[in-house]
Amino acid sequence: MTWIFENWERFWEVTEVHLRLSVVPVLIGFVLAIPLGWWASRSQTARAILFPFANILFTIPSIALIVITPVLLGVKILDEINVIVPLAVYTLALMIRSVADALSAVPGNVVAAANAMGFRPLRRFLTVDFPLALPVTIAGLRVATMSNISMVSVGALVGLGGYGQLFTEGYQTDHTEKVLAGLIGTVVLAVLADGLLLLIGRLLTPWARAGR
Amino acid sequence: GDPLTGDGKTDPAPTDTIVVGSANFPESRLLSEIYAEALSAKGIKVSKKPNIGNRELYFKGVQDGSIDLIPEYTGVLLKHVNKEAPEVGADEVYAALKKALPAGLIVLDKSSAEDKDAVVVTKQIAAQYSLKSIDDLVPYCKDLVFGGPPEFQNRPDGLPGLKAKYACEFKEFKALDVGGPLTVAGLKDNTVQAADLFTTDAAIKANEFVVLEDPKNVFAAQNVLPLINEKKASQQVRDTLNAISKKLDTKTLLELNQKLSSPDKPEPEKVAKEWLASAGI
Amino acid sequence: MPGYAERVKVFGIYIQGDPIGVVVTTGGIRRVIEFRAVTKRFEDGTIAVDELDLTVEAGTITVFVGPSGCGKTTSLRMVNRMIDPTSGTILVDGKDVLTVDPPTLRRGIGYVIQQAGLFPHRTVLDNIATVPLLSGWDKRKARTRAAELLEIVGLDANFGKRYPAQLSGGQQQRVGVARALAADPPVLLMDEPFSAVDPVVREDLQNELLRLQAELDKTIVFVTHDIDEALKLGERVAVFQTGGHLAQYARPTELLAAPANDFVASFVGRDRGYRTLTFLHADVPVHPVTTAKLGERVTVTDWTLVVDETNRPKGWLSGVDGEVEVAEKDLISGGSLYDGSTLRGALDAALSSPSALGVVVDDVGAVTGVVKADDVIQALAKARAAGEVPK
Amino acid sequence: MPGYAERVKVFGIYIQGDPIGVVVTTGGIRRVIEFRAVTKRFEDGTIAVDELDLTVEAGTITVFVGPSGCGKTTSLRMVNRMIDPTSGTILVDGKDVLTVDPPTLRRGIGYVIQQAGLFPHRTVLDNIATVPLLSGWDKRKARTRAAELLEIVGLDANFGKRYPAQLSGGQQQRVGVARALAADPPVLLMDEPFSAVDPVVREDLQNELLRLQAELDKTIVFVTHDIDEALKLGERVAVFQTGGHLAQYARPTELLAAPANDFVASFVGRDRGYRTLTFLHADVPVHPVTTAKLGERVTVTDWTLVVDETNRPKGWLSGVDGEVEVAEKDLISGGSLYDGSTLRGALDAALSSPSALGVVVDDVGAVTGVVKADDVIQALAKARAAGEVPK
Amino acid sequence: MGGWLFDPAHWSGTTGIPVRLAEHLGYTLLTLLIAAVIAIPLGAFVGHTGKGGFVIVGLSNALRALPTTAVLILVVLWAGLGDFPVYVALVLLAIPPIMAGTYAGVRAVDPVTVDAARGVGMRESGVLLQVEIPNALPLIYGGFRGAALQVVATATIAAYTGAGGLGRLVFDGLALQEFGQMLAGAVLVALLAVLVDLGFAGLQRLTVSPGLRPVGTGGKR
Ligand SMILES: Nc1ncnc2c1ncn2[C@@H]1O[C@H](COP(=O)(O)OP(=O)(O)OP(=O)(O)O)[C@@H](O)[C@H]1O
Ligand SMILES: Nc1ncnc2c1ncn2[C@@H]1O[C@H](COP(=O)(O)OP(=O)(O)OP(=O)(O)O)[C@@H](O)[C@H]1O
Ligand SMILES: [Mg+2]
Ligand SMILES: [Mg+2]
Repeated sequence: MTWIFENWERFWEVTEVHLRLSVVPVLIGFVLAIPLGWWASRSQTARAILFPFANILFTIPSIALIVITPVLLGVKILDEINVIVPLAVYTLALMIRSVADALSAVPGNVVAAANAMGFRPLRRFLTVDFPLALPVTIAGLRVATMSNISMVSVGALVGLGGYGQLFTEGYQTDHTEKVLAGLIGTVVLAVLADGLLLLIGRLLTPWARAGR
Repeated sequence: GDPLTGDGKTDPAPTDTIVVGSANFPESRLLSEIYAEALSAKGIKVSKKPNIGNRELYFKGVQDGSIDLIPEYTGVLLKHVNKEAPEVGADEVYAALKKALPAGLIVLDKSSAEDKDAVVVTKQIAAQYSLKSIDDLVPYCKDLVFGGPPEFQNRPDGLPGLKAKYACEFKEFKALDVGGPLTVAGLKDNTVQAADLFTTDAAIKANEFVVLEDPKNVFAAQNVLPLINEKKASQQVRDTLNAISKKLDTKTLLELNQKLSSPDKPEPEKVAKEWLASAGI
Repeated sequence: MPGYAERVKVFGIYIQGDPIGVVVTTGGIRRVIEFRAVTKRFEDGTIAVDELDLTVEAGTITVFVGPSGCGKTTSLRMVNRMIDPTSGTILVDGKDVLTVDPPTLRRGIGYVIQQAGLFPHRTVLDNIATVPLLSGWDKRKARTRAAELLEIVGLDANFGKRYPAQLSGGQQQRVGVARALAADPPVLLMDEPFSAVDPVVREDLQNELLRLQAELDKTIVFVTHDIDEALKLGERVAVFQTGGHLAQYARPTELLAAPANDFVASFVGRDRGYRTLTFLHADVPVHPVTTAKLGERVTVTDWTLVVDETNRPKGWLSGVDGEVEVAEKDLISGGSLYDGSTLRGALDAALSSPSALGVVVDDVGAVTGVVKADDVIQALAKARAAGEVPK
Repeated sequence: MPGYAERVKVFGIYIQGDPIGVVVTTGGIRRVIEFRAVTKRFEDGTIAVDELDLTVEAGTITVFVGPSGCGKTTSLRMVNRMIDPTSGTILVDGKDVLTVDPPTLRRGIGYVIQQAGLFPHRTVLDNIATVPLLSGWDKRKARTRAAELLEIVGLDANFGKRYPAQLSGGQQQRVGVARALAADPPVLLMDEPFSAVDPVVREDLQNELLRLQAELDKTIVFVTHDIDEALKLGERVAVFQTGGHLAQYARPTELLAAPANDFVASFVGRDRGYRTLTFLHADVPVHPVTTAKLGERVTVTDWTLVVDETNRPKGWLSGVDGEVEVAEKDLISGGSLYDGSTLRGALDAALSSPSALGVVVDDVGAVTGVVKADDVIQALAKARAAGEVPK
Repeated sequence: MGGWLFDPAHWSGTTGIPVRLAEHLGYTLLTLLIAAVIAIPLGAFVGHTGKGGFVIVGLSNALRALPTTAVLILVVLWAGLGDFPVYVALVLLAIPPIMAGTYAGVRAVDPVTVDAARGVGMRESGVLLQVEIPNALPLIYGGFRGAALQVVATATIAAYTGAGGLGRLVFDGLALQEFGQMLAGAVLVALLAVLVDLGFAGLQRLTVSPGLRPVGTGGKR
């Protein structure tokens, strides 16, 4: 802990990077997962294509994906894109399933009621299906955010990676405290992010706590 | 670059920020801190990008402009840009390196500080086989396990070099890390009997490891020097960095490394500042 | 908010709001929903509805009844195009529904489904306001309308802010009905709306629906598999047979008196004769009865009805010898009371009375006389002779 | 496997298997379940059962009935210690249930819950064999017993291999009953076991239960909120009032004739008089009737009953002038038939008949004569006079 | 990449692909076994009693946030090299999904079914072992297979501490800038993940009661 206080500036610097590298991919992955998850919730074919694909994406070791991305994208080697893209891909892989499951779990009679009242598809999706899918979606988002925050560290392999920097340095100089500092930072960040998502979820779904 | 200096002159405006990178091992990190602190003390804007993996990675970074300046070693850098380069002596290597670098990249003056790869064994092994140089090792190579960074298997100044020049083929190669804690630990617990470490590694002294001599010069000269993007190398920058190289010798480097790994684990930035102050730069 | 509920009470049928959608009621008997040779065959080959020909009259409740899987739901859902028929035509007010864009069509047709199907994420008020908002009403107007409907279906205004999960099953059903009524659609489709609630609440809801229908004069198609519910609610009842076949389409009395085939007869079930009496209005002679008040000393020779100060029945004294003082403890509790409505009530009052005399009471519950079972039997015979009971 | 089902038919009451658990029936009337001043107050302060005193007699079906939330389930579940009372004592065959370890107690008491509560991961046969296996029977014996029970509850042997999800609601209920019967417990607790199935299947299940009870002679406590079901199944009925209060505990006829208070009267509902007839066995005179066969030429002066070759009723011909040929098309379909069982059937036959004459048929459906409504009324009066109808 | 992968030289010897595959599979299976032994009883117990659910969910989320590399490094720094740090890191990774799946599975068992289990006289252990767990199996497998995928993918980092497994290909390829080798490693890992998942899917089919399979419209009432 003392390391954090003595080197506050550096700690804050890696924290900032870590935060950016975890939030941006989650947002991108999540936004992309919504239409794909929707598709998967409606079509058996889409499921058959998307789910195995997402599974395989998820099984590619993050180390390999992060190192290969710069080669594939051809952008500057130290660009944060090189971490953001693979992490967004992981989030997408996780969230397609979450979103699809959440949408499939919307009670059939509610959907039928919406149709019967004359909702058109887009409006129904935005005002009925999606809000009702939120609790499950947010639960998925929490998991995705957690694993993202933990995975950012791998970016240290390519000179990025927030707290991952502290792990590498601490390791090489046999400096336990530095590694611990990174670990604590990661966990605190994760707990805060989790709490924030929980809070957002509660604010967005007041009905979920009504009754019982 | 600065849009106001669009005439392509080599001398860049002093307002340009210099991005100082480092490889992901402590000595590189320290050297980059020394460069960065010295430059910023001269009023030059500096930003740091530490721990950028290995050479294969950061060299691309220097080429694509992600970073502008990074500490380097003459021999390995030469081998990196020209695999077949035959030079081994310090000055030949330096001269060859200057020629071999791609356009836009230059190296400044080399320091006398050298940190080269070396075959290292424990005191016990050295005593058991009475080893002093790699030559003494040759009869036992086939019984021993060698540890080093994964790339050591393919590098011309790695296993291929040892085989070519000493006819030494080890029983097995174990991929560890780049002269880091893994390699040290491997030696200590006898997982490997010989390993590739860097000569300035504080662990050598601390663990009483024995550095074997390299009479056939498999490992080329490895003088520390700055690799820099030519566009960023203003006169002031050159002067500052050259001044550092003048003061930096192998002994200093060893001391600094020992300081870094001392029990209170000072930050490289702090060690760099102290040294700069004591060296009067 | 005193306004609306009162107006309803005072003016009878008065509903605010613009009629919307494609269908507009104009009063008078008009054929509102017509099924013409409608068949629905699902992809897997199931024939859910088989050549259905049926006309639902405007301003009435028509009930579709039948065993599970006989095609009731399918028939209903073809009206608002939740399902499209394989062949045949469905006309709403003479217009083929297939020519209308489904969302537009549906906004003009209220739909109430089993277990209400409320939106769990919206408050009760917002649930009710859904269709008006979809149809482009402004928010304030839609809310006012929703609050009015809350009262119409008998819920307190403070329910408006709750979420569906905070309501009981019966309350949810009421909200479901209010939501379907919100845009004042002339047609209401109700698919087993009350099947999830317990029998007591269910009876309440049925009575509410009859009251509402009397006030609002909608064309209602109501699906159930409970024949009692069908007979109670339906002006006409369509009995479906497994295989999507319409077995009989008739008024409840006809169904009871003359089931078209064995299937209908067994589906309508036992007590057909007794239940027929429900639909016959009484013309039974009311006989005088000896009454006595509590505490009086009377000579009881035959069955004597004991009443209170306001002439309400308390119980019977059977014939005893000599003079007695009328005491609570000697009373034999009486059967059900007859309020002058149907023959069924009259017969039951007579059958359930220990004296075999059914007590007749007026609006305020005061005794006006007694009826006898024999008279009911004769009234039935008279009604039969007059052709009031279908053959 | 022809063995068992046949034996059941031939020998009437014959059930294999060892009686187990703490309670053993010994035949004869004995008090099996006693509630003594039992109160249950939940942590949140709800009083679910309030000072309940009640004795369930051995070998009978006792029904707990009442509106939702009145404490029926809570009372039932205290018997097998799914819930423990706050105060008071429950004795099963004189033994305080609180002194018995719950799992042991429960293995000796069959428990059937709403929606069956079958184990979805076990086959039907394994579901039924659960309690025997828990009680340490060997596997083969438990399976054989399960297969027998499958037949007893009227399911084909090939259902044994299916999983619960592959059964209809009614079939699941039967399996639930079979599971509860498996270890031949002398006591059965049934909590709204038939509420999830449709009315037709429900009636089947009720009849099955009555048949089973006649054969097996268990002590059954049955919970329902349907008063009709209660009156049909219960030898005694306990009517609970909201607040966990026992309003009346009596035989169905008493309940109909003399409800203890207004709550019971309104809960028992309308048609009390008519329904009382269900419990009265007929002693109505059967009158001769003029019959005619299809195709015959007859002179019809009064209502004539047309029958087929085997003397089964086809319909009525009303009085016409002169001689006619009896043709199918002229027939007026007849009302319900009377098989000689209860007064209710006799009255309904008369009321539903277009001729006001209820057709009486024998076991094979052949016409034996007609009954008149008047006669039923008189039979009722006679039964009353004889004290058969409680006051 | 194809070149590297299909070069016969890379398919033999003590550092050949089959050896690496076997090592990788070894890490994966032992990790899953240890994690299951820890996580399933915990999740099942908490799911059964209904107490501490908040702790379980919070704990699994916190564990998910632990960077595997950091855990690995810390344990190496404390306990030295070897397989132990690898197992610690991987087991910590595998616990959250298995525990969450078990917990959710047990919780999701229809309360009516659980009530029936007590009603027929099962003891609490019977309720858990004979009813709740068998019914929770589909969700337990869900969590377990999720964990398996992650472990297969992450066992790569064993190579970080000099140990074997397919991570060797990735790390060596990275160090040598041999993208062929690295890609071969990544592809083999993905392939192994798919195979492992198929294996567990088969196991699931064998061990989960057919009564719990989603039934088509044909079977269900
Ligand atoms: N989408 C569908 N695909 C195939 N068959 C269907 C579909 N929907 C309904 N069916 C079948 O069509 C028949 C009629 O179904 P429908 O839902 O109309 O019956 P119902 O009378 O409403 O029954 P219930 O009383 O059970 O609601 C049934 O056999 C049913 O299984
Ligand atoms: N575990 C509990 N905690 C608190 N209150 C309870 C609990 N279980 C039941 N109650 C309350 O006790 C009362 C009686 O419940 P019980 O389930 O016995 O009613 P019931 O007669 O079976 O009703 P239903 O017909 O709805 O099944 C109700 O008010 C109910 O809300
Ligand atoms: Mg239906
Ligand atoms: Mg209950």
